[in-house]
Amino acid sequence: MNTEILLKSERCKGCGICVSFCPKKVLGLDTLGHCSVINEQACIACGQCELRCPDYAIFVDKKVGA
Amino acid sequence: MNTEILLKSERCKGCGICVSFCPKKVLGLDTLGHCSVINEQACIACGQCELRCPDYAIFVDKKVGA
Amino acid sequence: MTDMKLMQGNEACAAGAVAAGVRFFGGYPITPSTEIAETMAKILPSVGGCFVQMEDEIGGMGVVLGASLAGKKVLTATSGPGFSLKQELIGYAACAEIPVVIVNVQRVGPSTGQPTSPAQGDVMQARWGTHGDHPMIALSPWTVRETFDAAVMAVNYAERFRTPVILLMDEIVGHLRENVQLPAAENIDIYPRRCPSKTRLQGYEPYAPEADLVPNPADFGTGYRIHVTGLVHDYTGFPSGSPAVTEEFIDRLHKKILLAQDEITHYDEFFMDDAEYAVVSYGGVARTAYEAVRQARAKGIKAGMIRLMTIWPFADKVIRRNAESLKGILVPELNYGQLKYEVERAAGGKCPVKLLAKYNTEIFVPGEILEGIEALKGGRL
Amino acid sequence: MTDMKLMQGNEACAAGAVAAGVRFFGGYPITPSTEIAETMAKILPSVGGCFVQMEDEIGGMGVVLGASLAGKKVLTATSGPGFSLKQELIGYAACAEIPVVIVNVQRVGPSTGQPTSPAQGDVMQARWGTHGDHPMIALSPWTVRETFDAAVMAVNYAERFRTPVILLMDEIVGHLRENVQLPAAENIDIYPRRCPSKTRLQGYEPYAPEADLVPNPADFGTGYRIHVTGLVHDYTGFPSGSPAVTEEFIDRLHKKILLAQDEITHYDEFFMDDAEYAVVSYGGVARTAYEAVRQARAKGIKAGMIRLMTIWPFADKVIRRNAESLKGILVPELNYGQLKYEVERAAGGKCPVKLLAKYNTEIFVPGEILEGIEALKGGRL
Amino acid sequence: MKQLRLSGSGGQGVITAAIIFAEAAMSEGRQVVQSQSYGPEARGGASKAEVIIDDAPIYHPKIIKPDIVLSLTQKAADKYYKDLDNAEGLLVVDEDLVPNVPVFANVIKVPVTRIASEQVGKMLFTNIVALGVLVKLSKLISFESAEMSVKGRVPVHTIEQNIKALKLGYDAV
Amino acid sequence: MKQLRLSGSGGQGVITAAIIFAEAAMSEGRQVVQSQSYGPEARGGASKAEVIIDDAPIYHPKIIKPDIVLSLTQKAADKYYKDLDNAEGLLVVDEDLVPNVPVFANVIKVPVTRIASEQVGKMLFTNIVALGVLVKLSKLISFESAEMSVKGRVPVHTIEQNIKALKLGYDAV
Amino acid sequence: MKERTYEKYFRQNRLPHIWCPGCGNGIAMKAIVQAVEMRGLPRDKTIIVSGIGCSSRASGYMDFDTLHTAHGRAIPFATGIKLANPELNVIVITGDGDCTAIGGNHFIHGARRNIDLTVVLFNNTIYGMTGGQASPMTPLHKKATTAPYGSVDRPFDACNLAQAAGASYVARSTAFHVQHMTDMIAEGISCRGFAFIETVVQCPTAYGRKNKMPDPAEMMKWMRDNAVMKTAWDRMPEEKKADKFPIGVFHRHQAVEYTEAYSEVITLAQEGGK
Amino acid sequence: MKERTYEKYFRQNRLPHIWCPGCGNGIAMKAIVQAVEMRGLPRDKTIIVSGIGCSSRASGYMDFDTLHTAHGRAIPFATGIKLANPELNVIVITGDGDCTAIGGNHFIHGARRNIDLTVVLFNNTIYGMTGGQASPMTPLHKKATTAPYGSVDRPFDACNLAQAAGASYVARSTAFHVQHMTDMIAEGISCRGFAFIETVVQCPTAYGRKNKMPDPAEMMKWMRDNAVMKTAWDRMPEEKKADKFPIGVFHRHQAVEYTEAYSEVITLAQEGGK
Ligand SMILES: Cc1ncc(C[n+]2csc(CCOP(=O)(O)OP(=O)(O)O)c2C)c(N)n1
Ligand SMILES: Cc1ncc(C[n+]2csc(CCOP(=O)(O)OP(=O)(O)O)c2C)c(N)n1
Ligand code: SF4
Ligand code: SF4
Ligand code: SF4
Ligand code: SF4
Ligand code: SF4
Ligand code: SF4
Ligand SMILES: [Mg+2]
Ligand SMILES: [Mg+2]
Repeated sequence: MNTEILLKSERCKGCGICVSFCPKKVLGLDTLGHCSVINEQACIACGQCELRCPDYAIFVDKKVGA
Repeated sequence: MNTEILLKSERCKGCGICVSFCPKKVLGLDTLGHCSVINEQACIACGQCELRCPDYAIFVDKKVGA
Repeated sequence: MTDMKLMQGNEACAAGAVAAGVRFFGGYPITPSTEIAETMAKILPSVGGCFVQMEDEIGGMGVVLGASLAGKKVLTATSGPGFSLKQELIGYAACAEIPVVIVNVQRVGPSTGQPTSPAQGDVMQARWGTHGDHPMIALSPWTVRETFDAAVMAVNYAERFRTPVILLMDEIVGHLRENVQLPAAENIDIYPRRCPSKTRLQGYEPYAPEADLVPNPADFGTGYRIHVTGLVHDYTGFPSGSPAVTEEFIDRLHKKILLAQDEITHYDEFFMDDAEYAVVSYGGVARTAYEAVRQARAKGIKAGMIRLMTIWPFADKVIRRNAESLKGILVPELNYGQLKYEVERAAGGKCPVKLLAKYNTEIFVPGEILEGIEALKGGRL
Repeated sequence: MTDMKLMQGNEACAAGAVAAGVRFFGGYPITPSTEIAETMAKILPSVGGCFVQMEDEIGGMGVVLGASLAGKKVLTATSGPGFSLKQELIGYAACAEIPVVIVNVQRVGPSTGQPTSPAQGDVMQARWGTHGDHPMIALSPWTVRETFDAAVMAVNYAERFRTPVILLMDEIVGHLRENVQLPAAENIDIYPRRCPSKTRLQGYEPYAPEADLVPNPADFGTGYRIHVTGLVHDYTGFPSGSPAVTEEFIDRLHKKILLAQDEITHYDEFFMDDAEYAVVSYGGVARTAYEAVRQARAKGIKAGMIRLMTIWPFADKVIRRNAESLKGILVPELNYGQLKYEVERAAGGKCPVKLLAKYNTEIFVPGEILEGIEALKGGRL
Repeated sequence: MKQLRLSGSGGQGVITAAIIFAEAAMSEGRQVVQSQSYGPEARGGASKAEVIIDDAPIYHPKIIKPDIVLSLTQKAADKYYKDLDNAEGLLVVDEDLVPNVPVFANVIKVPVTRIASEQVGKMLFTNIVALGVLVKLSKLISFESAEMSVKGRVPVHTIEQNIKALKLGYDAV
Repeated sequence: MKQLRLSGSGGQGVITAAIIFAEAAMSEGRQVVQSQSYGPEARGGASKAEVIIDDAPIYHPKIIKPDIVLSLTQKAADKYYKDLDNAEGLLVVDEDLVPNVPVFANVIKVPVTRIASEQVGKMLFTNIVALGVLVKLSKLISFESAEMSVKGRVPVHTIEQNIKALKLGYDAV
Repeated sequence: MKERTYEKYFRQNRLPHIWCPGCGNGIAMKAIVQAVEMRGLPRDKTIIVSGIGCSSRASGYMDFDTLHTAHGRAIPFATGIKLANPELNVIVITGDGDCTAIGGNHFIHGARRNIDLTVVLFNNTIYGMTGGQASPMTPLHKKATTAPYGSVDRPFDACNLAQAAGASYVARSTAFHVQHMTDMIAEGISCRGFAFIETVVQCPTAYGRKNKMPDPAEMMKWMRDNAVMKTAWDRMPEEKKADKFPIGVFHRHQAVEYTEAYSEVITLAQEGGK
Repeated sequence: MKERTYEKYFRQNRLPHIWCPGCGNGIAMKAIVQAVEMRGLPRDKTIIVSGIGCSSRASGYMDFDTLHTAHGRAIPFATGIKLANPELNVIVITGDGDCTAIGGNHFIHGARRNIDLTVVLFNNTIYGMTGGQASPMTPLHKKATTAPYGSVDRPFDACNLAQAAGASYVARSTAFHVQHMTDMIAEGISCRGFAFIETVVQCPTAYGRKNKMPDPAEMMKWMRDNAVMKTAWDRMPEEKKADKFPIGVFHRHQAVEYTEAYSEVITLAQEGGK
């Protein structure tokens, strides 16, 4: 994996915006409605999730050196 | 004279608008500042004085039959 | 009587107003009064009336005054900050004698304060909020059912006295739901819009008072060509700078209501026959006070309660009469002390008047008031 | 002392404010207060200050509160209808503890009323005009010179207590010209803008009270990054819904002023040493009352006078102390009866308190008040 | 007199559940008062709804001593269980959302949110699942009254799912 | 104590004249109060200005019994002369604008408006002509004090005409 | 003398009006009654609503049902009247301060709702009633008692504002162009929706004196010389526009009127629709 | 993980914010701090002023001097701050109700004066805070708790209004177009004068639920599909414009800024000029 996904779960409200806008279906919501990474490998670090997360709860970087 | 000038002096406040806009110098202000007809013959019944008098104090008609 | 319903105070307020003939609502949303507007938005068009949401509370006040002049019975509703904004035009309504009911569902202030929490902090503002001398009628219900009745009454008084009437609710009752059985429509007394008693030709003067000191200005559009102004005016309705006219005018504004004061002073006395100590209470707080007084009785204290529904004009006589025979009065209020000043004044030194103030966003519990009664009795207040 | 000048009350008000350090005025013109704005428009830019005419009285209130937060001493001025409009933001100033002086040059109300005529009809509104619980300081000068002093004092109190202060003038004094000699600048005591006593790093809390219960929120732009809100807030300045915080907050708002009440209660006693009857009076009316009391003395009546400059907080103690030894109090007011209620309450039944109300656009003549004193003495009131 | 407190956070619908409960009790001829309080914030924050049921008129409108407290968040549980009677009082919590159950005599844990989410299909129905639980546990009203009341208060197109939620809750305890 | 009342209608400038009079008296070391009242209308309507002059501080700020009343309109004359002392009081009226002079012991008629209009050049100066008249008749202040005071209160470019008006008034009686 | 039929629309017993000599308000008031007459509005179904100001005193002189409201609030009151009884014709008379200062919000919201009012603004570019303070329509650098060094507050173009806010009809005229003014108002009355007419009027007292134009006739000549008909204005090169201003109809756009829109709500509600 | 430098502009101890799950306000707030960073505004000389509403809660989360005023009054307070100390940068955060309903008058007057403020309107087309009443920007026929039969009040185009009132800079963006939004705001900050940026944000709770769009992501996709860049918009045939709306910069016009204009007054006064 060459991306790093950081979820600040204390900030996440489970709105699903990141899930909807992720082009690679990397993200999902769990039963209790929180964002979770379900397919980290697929992430292309496009940043769509971070860009639109209204709660600053998800951050994605290309892994250093990757 | 073929015009009739009616001055309702209780309404006239002596603003001089009629005097200024009369093309024939028919009207004037007296010492105490009231409108007066000073040259009735010259009146051409153009209605400029009546049109702009803000106090509805002056009325001009062509004399009936004139 | 109609079916039993679970109804919120704010809904009951809207329902009461409509039952009393209100067909026009203009206002601006604000917590905790918003449900009144929302209910009106739903009901009014279905009875051919009109709901309009204005740009602010001032517009809300202006639009209902215009509609009232055009013949509709009208209501507006607000809370704290909005009530402050409406003050100028409340004075206009008083001066131009336009029937209107203003509901103020009180919340914690000052300023934005605690929008969702209960308080009774606008009691004095309801009387004195606008500039200049003016009378005021203000009613404060304590149950959901009484909120319905109070709304009917407020509309009737507004029409009868041609004056603004304040329906001074609080968040406790406004947001409370309880079971209520509303009266059937045919059992509701409705005061109709007053009409001119003369024609233009008979020398009709729109602001000439009738025997009850209330004038009958014609509704707009009915052919009377009247003039309405917020300047001091004479019977013709046109401005007058005459001292005599001004004096009579301001006097009449007050007297038309003071004349009827006994009739419009609504209150309950509970356990007062042999009471030595009385709790004077109003609005939602009175529910807790009642509980406390019952508990005091259970403990053998000769406690009673005077529950004021009519806040303004103030029930001077009721308080004075009772003060003569009481050993003390306790005034629990959800504020820093407001109506207490009136009670104290009315009591005229006949018995001590003590305030039990709470202003922390929470309502009283019966135990607190009970303690207050005991402390009053024990001279510890 | 400076040269003798013929000065109008409204001009003296503006001059006093500028002398006290006011450098920002925002407002909206309204008779009979307009000369205050006009004077400010002329003076302020010449001392590097700023005058701005806003779109309405609400904007006028908002703009001065903003300027105050940014470090300026500020003034706004209005009359009746404008005072009603400003009420919401007066509450904001009380809640967010922003120093501001609001001048209300009273005129006849309610509503547009009689814009050019004198009255004292906004006395209760000055205390209770905005929603929710809040304290209030209001000063009412009786001479042009005292108007200057009262303006200085009002600005100082606003700064010292971080609170709105009402300079409750009336048209009588506002439009009166008389000869005055103003104090030299170096003889004027100025209360400086309060400053934070800690740095951010030292754990500065903008709304933590000092010993006098007044907090020191930093001026904007000075690096403290504070938050100011009209919601109930804790010492950090951020909103809090906690009952404990709310209680302490509202209590502190009142106590910070009540603590200093004796010091800020300004009044004169004239001929009170052996007085049996007293006139309690304020504002322009006190000038006539003084004349009447002198005339009463000349007729052998033991009359005295208590002249209240501080209207709010009300001089309870002064009235109570005097009521003990008096046979009666007369309260002449240019209204339907307002401060009379407070005098009556404070007298607590110790002596009769009678109102002499005039509300016909004219001021009292000394003879009327003299008659009032005689009637009081004769038990005819 | 019986006193029920339903607590949670802003969007969880505890007020609706309380209203439905109160209405059902009313339909069975009882006196009820229903009230609520929001946190200082209108959005989010804590939310609390109360129902008092009695045969005589109810004056003081708030709960003094709850018989049952339902809490759908940890915060709510921590805050609101305290005045329950140690012997008689009952605390009902969401099994997932209240991980640290307060130390208390009578606690019932029900995964109401999970039931709503997994079995009804949307977390939106959590409050009705919880209502079902309360109907069963409180024994104050019949399932039928609750059912009627639900039907009257929810949007028409959601009635079916809501009734399902109510049943699931009722059957979960 | 001396009490002067100047009355007329909205645009006639009686207030300015009163202020100038008061200021001149002040400059001579007297105590003064100056007040005015407008009609109910801000524009037009009646206008009244008062000056009280004394050596002791003046409390009650309005005239009780005027010594002199100046009236520049019929309405003002009719309304304001009444409380003049029949023996001592003096009524001064505009000769043209007050055609029906009230029946009163001491009346002085001066064509102040005409003087302003014809001799100063504009009706605008009527008030200062009237002021000149009052200075002379009242004997309360010197012409020089009045002159100084006028200079301080009128727009710079009109000083000359105003002083001319003052003189014309002063000399007209 | 022929009868001046419009005189019947005045309350004769209240004339002469209180306005100063030469005040342009009288001219605009006459234009309104003449427009009412032209349009044949039934007198007892026509309501005149005004705010507070010299201009707003007009309502007192006009023989209809008339309402002199509070400063800035004429439009909400008028909205209430119209909504309560849509068969009434409601004409609002307001001043530049009344309409665009304290009443600015109601003004744009009236236009937004497109409620059927005819709003006539008497623009004297000053607060006349209170003695000459600057208004939001006082031209740059002109003097006022609250702008003793000349006004630095940019003025509104009220016509632009009305249009941007949604008015159906927007026009301007001047006290010099009396007949044109009457026509502009008459067309506004015909418009079903929010109609706004700015009438430029002279205030010799509070504005003229402070700005070296104390003579009302001079002020009207200034209007004559500087007002440019819209059609000519549109063809005028920018550099010639300085100090000039356009008059005429600026905007006509028929949209659903508010009381009509609300009648749809009533229909929906009564059908039990939700 | 690389540092997100804009995070320093948040009051970390006050996050998470109170906004509902999926509320667009968080996106707009981030755009503002990023624009502030882009423009390098000195933090201790930058003041955030807001009114009352969900949107106006933003001030509490931003680590500057911040002011949460009364409903509708942010602009007058901000005007006072700026006039009192012109070296401060003042950014106003407001809602569609706050700015165009109760605050409408202050809004147009701020624009008229051209005072140097950057006003960012969070437009969720509803009153969020009070639970979903119609605002003056609620689209026609949409539902709200006070418009249960669908709104019949025509909405404002706040950008048009700002321009007509005199703003120096007017732009619009959406919560979908995050980067564009940031740029629009940053340009507004650079503008010396009254800058107005409307940011369309989703309110799934109070607006979405009532109007069959309870999912915030769906609402953002609606923005993506219906917002049209100004340049494209201008070339778009009218019939295709229905339901679509333009974004981008609508207006740039540099005029004298108000505090600068006022400094002229000070100079004049101090020269003793009159
Ligand atoms: C709430 C309120 N604020 C201020 C005033 C004072 N006031 C009366 S009229 C007026 C301005 C009038 O200006 P405009 O609307 O232009 O009318 P004009 O007199 O110029 O015709 C003002 C400020 C008032 N009556 N009420
Ligand atoms: C004077 C006053 N009136 C009404 C309110 C109630 N109120 C608070 S926020 C709000 C509307 C907020 O709408 P908007 O500005 O669009 O902000 P949003 O919550 O949608 O972000 C209202 C009406 C208030 N606080 N003060
Ligand atoms: S967008 Fe943010 S808040 Fe929403 S689910 Fe994703 S991480 Fe959580
Ligand atoms: S960075 Fe792009 S691909 Fe990776 S999780 Fe976020 S949206 Fe999906
Ligand atoms: S225009 Fe009218 S008021 Fe003016 S002077 Fe002529 S007649 Fe008199
Ligand atoms: S009608 Fe014409 S010519 Fe005759 S007086 Fe009037 S303006 Fe002069
Ligand atoms: S002050 Fe101006 S607007 Fe008012 S009446 Fe006089 S001239 Fe007309
Ligand atoms: S109600 Fe709407 S605007 Fe308010 S926080 Fe929730 S989603 Fe955001
Ligand atoms: Mg004007
Ligand atoms: Mg919004």
